[in-house]
Amino acid sequence: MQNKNERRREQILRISGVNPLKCMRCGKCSATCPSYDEMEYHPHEFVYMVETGDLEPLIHSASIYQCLSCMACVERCPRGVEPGKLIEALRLTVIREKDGNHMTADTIPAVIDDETPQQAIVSALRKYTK
Amino acid sequence: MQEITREALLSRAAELFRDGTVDRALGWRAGEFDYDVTPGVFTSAEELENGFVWNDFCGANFSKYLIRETGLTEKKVLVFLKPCDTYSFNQLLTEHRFARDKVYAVGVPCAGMADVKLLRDRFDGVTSVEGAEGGVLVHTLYDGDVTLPQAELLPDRCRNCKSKKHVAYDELLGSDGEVLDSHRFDEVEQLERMTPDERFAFWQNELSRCIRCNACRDVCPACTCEKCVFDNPASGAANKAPSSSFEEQMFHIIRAFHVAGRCTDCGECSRVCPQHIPLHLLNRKFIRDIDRFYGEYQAGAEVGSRAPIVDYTEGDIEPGEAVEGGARHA
Amino acid sequence: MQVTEYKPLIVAFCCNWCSYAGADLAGNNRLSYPADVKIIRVPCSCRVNPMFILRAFQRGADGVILCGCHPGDCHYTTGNYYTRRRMALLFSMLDYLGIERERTRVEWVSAAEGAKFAATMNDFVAQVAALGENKRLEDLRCKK
Amino acid sequence: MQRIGVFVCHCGTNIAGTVDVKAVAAALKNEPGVVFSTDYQYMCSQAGQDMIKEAIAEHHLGGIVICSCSPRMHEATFRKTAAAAGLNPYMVEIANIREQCSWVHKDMAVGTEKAIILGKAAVAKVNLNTPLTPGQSPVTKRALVIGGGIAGIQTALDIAEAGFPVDIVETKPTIGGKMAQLDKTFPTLDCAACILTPKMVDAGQHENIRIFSYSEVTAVKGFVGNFDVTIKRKARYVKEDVCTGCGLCTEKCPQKKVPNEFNLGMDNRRAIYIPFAQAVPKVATIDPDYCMMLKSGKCGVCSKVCTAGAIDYKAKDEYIEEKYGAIVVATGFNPISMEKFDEYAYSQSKDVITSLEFERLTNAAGPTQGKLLRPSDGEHPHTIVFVQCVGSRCEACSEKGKEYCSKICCMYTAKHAMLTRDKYPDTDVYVFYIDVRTPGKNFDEFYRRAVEEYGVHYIKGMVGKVSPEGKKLHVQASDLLAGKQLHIDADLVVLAAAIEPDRSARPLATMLTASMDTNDFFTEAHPKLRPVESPTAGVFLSGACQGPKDIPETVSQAGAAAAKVIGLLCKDHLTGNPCVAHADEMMCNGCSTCERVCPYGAITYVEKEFRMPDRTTKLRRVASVNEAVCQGCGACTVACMSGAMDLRGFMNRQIQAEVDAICK
Repeated sequence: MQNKNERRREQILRISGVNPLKCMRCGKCSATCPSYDEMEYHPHEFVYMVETGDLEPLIHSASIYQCLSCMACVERCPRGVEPGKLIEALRLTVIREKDGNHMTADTIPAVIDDETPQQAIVSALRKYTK
Repeated sequence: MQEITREALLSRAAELFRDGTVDRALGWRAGEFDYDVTPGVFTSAEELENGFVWNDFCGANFSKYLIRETGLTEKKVLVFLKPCDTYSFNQLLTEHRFARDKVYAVGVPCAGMADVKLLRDRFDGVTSVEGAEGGVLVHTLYDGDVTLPQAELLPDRCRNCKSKKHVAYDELLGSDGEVLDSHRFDEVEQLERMTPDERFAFWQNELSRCIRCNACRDVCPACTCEKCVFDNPASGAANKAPSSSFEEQMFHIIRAFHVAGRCTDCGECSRVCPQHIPLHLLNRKFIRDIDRFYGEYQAGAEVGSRAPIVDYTEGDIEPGEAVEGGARHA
Repeated sequence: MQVTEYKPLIVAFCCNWCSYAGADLAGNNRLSYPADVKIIRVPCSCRVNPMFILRAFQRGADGVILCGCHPGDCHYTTGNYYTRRRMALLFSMLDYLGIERERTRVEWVSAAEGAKFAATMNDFVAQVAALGENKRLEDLRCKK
Repeated sequence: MQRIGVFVCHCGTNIAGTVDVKAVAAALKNEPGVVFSTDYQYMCSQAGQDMIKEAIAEHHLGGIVICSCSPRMHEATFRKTAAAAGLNPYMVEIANIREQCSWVHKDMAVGTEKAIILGKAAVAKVNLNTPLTPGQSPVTKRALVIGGGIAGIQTALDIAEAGFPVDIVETKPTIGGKMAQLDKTFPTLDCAACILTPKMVDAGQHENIRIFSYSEVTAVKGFVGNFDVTIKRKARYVKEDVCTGCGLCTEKCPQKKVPNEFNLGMDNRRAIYIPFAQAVPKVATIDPDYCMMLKSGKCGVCSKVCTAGAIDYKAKDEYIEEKYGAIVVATGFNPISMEKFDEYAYSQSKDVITSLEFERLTNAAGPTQGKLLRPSDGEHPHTIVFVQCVGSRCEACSEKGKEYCSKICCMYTAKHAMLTRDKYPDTDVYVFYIDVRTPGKNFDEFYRRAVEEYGVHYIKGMVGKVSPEGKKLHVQASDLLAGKQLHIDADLVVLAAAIEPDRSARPLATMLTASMDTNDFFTEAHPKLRPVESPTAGVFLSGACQGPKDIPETVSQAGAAAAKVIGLLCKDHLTGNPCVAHADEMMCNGCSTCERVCPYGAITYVEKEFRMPDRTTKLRRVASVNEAVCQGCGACTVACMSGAMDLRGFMNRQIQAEVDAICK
């Protein structure tokens, strides 16, 4: 179990190319995040929890789908940690493991309403077409 | 076949002599045979007309001769530079070895220069050689007349040409090429993959043939010291003749170390070695290590660049980490 | 036939400001290391010419170690940075020529690291002793 | 071959306990050159030294080897002994048979054998020693201080007080620097002007201090004790010695629309101006970019109103040359540009300001006479957000900011927050921080007061975005401890901008051949033990040019730099270390390789004519080592391919002789 978690963590770090140890815990990622209020875990928590290997809660959290992957956190992070890429890597890991996606590209139009930000639509199409 | 003809070079040279820009020219001169073309100094257009040679055997790099020739005249010295020669030219300028304004450099494209050794290995009794459609026509005493594709006669340095681009010239005849992705480090890597015992045996076999003729040193455009340490009694390393296996190694290690970061990999050392020692493999090892440890660096690519061996960063790799061909940092 | 224990000959170049002082400190604290180590004092590790190292091997040294201030602490600010590059390249070249790389080492020893100096020397002597005599670079004429 | 004497010390039983000293003396007697060899109980004692002196005289010794303790202990002692006996002190070599032999080996046979080898190496070396004489160079007893901020002023005052003339070169029309722009100073809250301006006046009136304001250093030649410096005195179009500083011209000048740099462009000044009331020298300066007389020849008002007749429209830049013994760099810092931080809307809204601008807004001499008003509409702000670490502590490769901590921001932000709450209790003040760093006397107490007594809201988190919305600034931030995203409608946002070295520092470092780090801060000679000296001899560092610093630290460093300068200027002559590099001109290629590795800029190149073996002459470029500057590290000797560069006292042949002796 320990090993599986560790392997998964390494995979996430490898896919994302992120080094969570560079984080100085300033919280600018979460300050920037437009989905903050929707998310259970926030960008800075993703970084910290991946650093400590606390992956289970993240994997089972809806937060990995609520990230719009707008990459504002990546852009603003003063240390170049790139939390957005980390979240994306987590999501990919989950998809690979479960062999299934949260939703498919076909189902996207049904969930779009006038309130949906355009960025979310674009990123959803990008994410769920894989 | 070379892109530019002898006539084109001659007519340009004649113009430069005529308008008084230059009063001497460094060019190739015929030797005993067609294939042993040697460097020469020409002091008039007529001399050039009679003695100048331009063919597939014009391998010699003239950069080094500029140090002497620029000191002998008030005017400029005309020099023909192939792409790889221009790197040596720049490196010498970086080291302030001659004044740039005393030189008129004419860039000449190069399609690769044939290796005399390969020719000799292949045929017995070569009488003459001439350029021919699609390669080289060789007349021999015993093997008849044979036309060879030029590629078959190219030495390693041309097969693995690092650049067809001229990095310095006053005027370029013909077209300029690009810096190439060569495989010049393949042999170095092959050696690195051997065991230490195999490597030792390889170099023992190669270096034990050294007769300390100093041809490598004399031709090397990086070896331009007023007096070489190996000739200087005060250096404590003076040693003019080989008397033990060690001294051959000492000479070649130190020579390679002295040109490290300055060697442009022109390959002249291996070309002139009468014992066919692949000396360029020593220089390329340093170039390869420098690239791997400290980032890509091509000596002579630009004038005034700082060679990695006289530079540092705070996070450089430790000597203990530079193991097994820098595998840990590959 | 008399069998004597093999004693390697080690030449240690120590910079005046850090490592030589570190060696002195090892002495002050009576931290022993084999007598096979002979120290040559140089102002800075960057004074060590590759020729000196080759010369030592030529004359029959079995190992050569260079000690200097830790990078960043050089008395002359930058000397050991150059040492580091030169020796990384030289050692890699010796390795390329098939000379056992365990015979050469660079170690950073500060003036306060007497214990590290002694430990380094103990370790290096053991490492070289395990390789046996240096035959690949020795000049036989220099043999007694 | 020298006539060498060998002296083996017992050091009581320290050496003799594990080394058979008699055997060592006997063995070394047979070494080439050795004519005398003996042993003694304590060589460093008076009796031992006398014995050495007698032996030198009696045996006409040309070199001596002392087998004793470490040269770090007694090399100087035995060199003096040799000198007293008429022998060149550099003909002494020490074989360290105590620390590096008797103390680390237990076995007598082993210790003796090693001691003999070490002795042989020393004999081999001394055989190749040559007498060395340290060079002497005179010291010009005048110091130059580059930069007239608090660092430069303090250094200049301390040097001047010790009795040496000092010149201050300042690029601005007045000295005072950044501190003159500040309002209050932490942690005691005394007003910056109150403590700075008396020092400025002292500097202006001190008989040993000359101030070259509106000037810059354009060339530096020479070396420690003997610098030749060219100073450009920019034309200020006002005769400095005539102007009385009455300020009438600055009131009458019709060109009113010049951004006032002293107030960071938040208000305007005239084309002829005195930066601030307490300026030193208090002299007007004409800004040639805006003066209509200088630009079009039409105006001349200032000239008409000036009763002293100080205006001179025809003034030209002047260059003066002066000699100095020491140079102090005090070029200071600047806040970095906020242009690249789009997320904070600095370029979009006038109400997003830097901390230095905030200082001016709260300063009684500032654009608002000290009333805290929004720059956009002049209204009183009620909600103020301070953002820490803007551009500090960024990733190394970041283009926006700096990798280091700017050090002063935590404290001045606490000061700003506290003063705001003190003066305007109706304001809400938020400080967003990553860490609060307050190491310093009374610093943490000060910060705690801001929180506990003044009710400043310190929030652990960062501001992600500032967006101007109507008259408000919408601040979106994280509160990491509460796990919330905050949305604050602020009236004013203050950015604690990172600080960087002044832009003049880099070209200055090149002129001085002083080294810098990647951030353009000057490097100190030793980070712990020589913090106010540059590795380049005779160049000293004062203030923020060496690294971010607050005022107390700057002043102490300024004093320390002054002490070092005074120590240097007290000497009439500098005695060099004779163990320096030397280039054999006949072998030098002039390739510049050695110059590149020299940390001190001691190597220059000269064109020299040489007679060649074939009787021709040849002009060659050869290296020349300035022996007063060279410290003798030897980096150049290895960089030199031809072996032309060698190090006296540690010559190639000497070291090789030691190697040979050890390996024999």
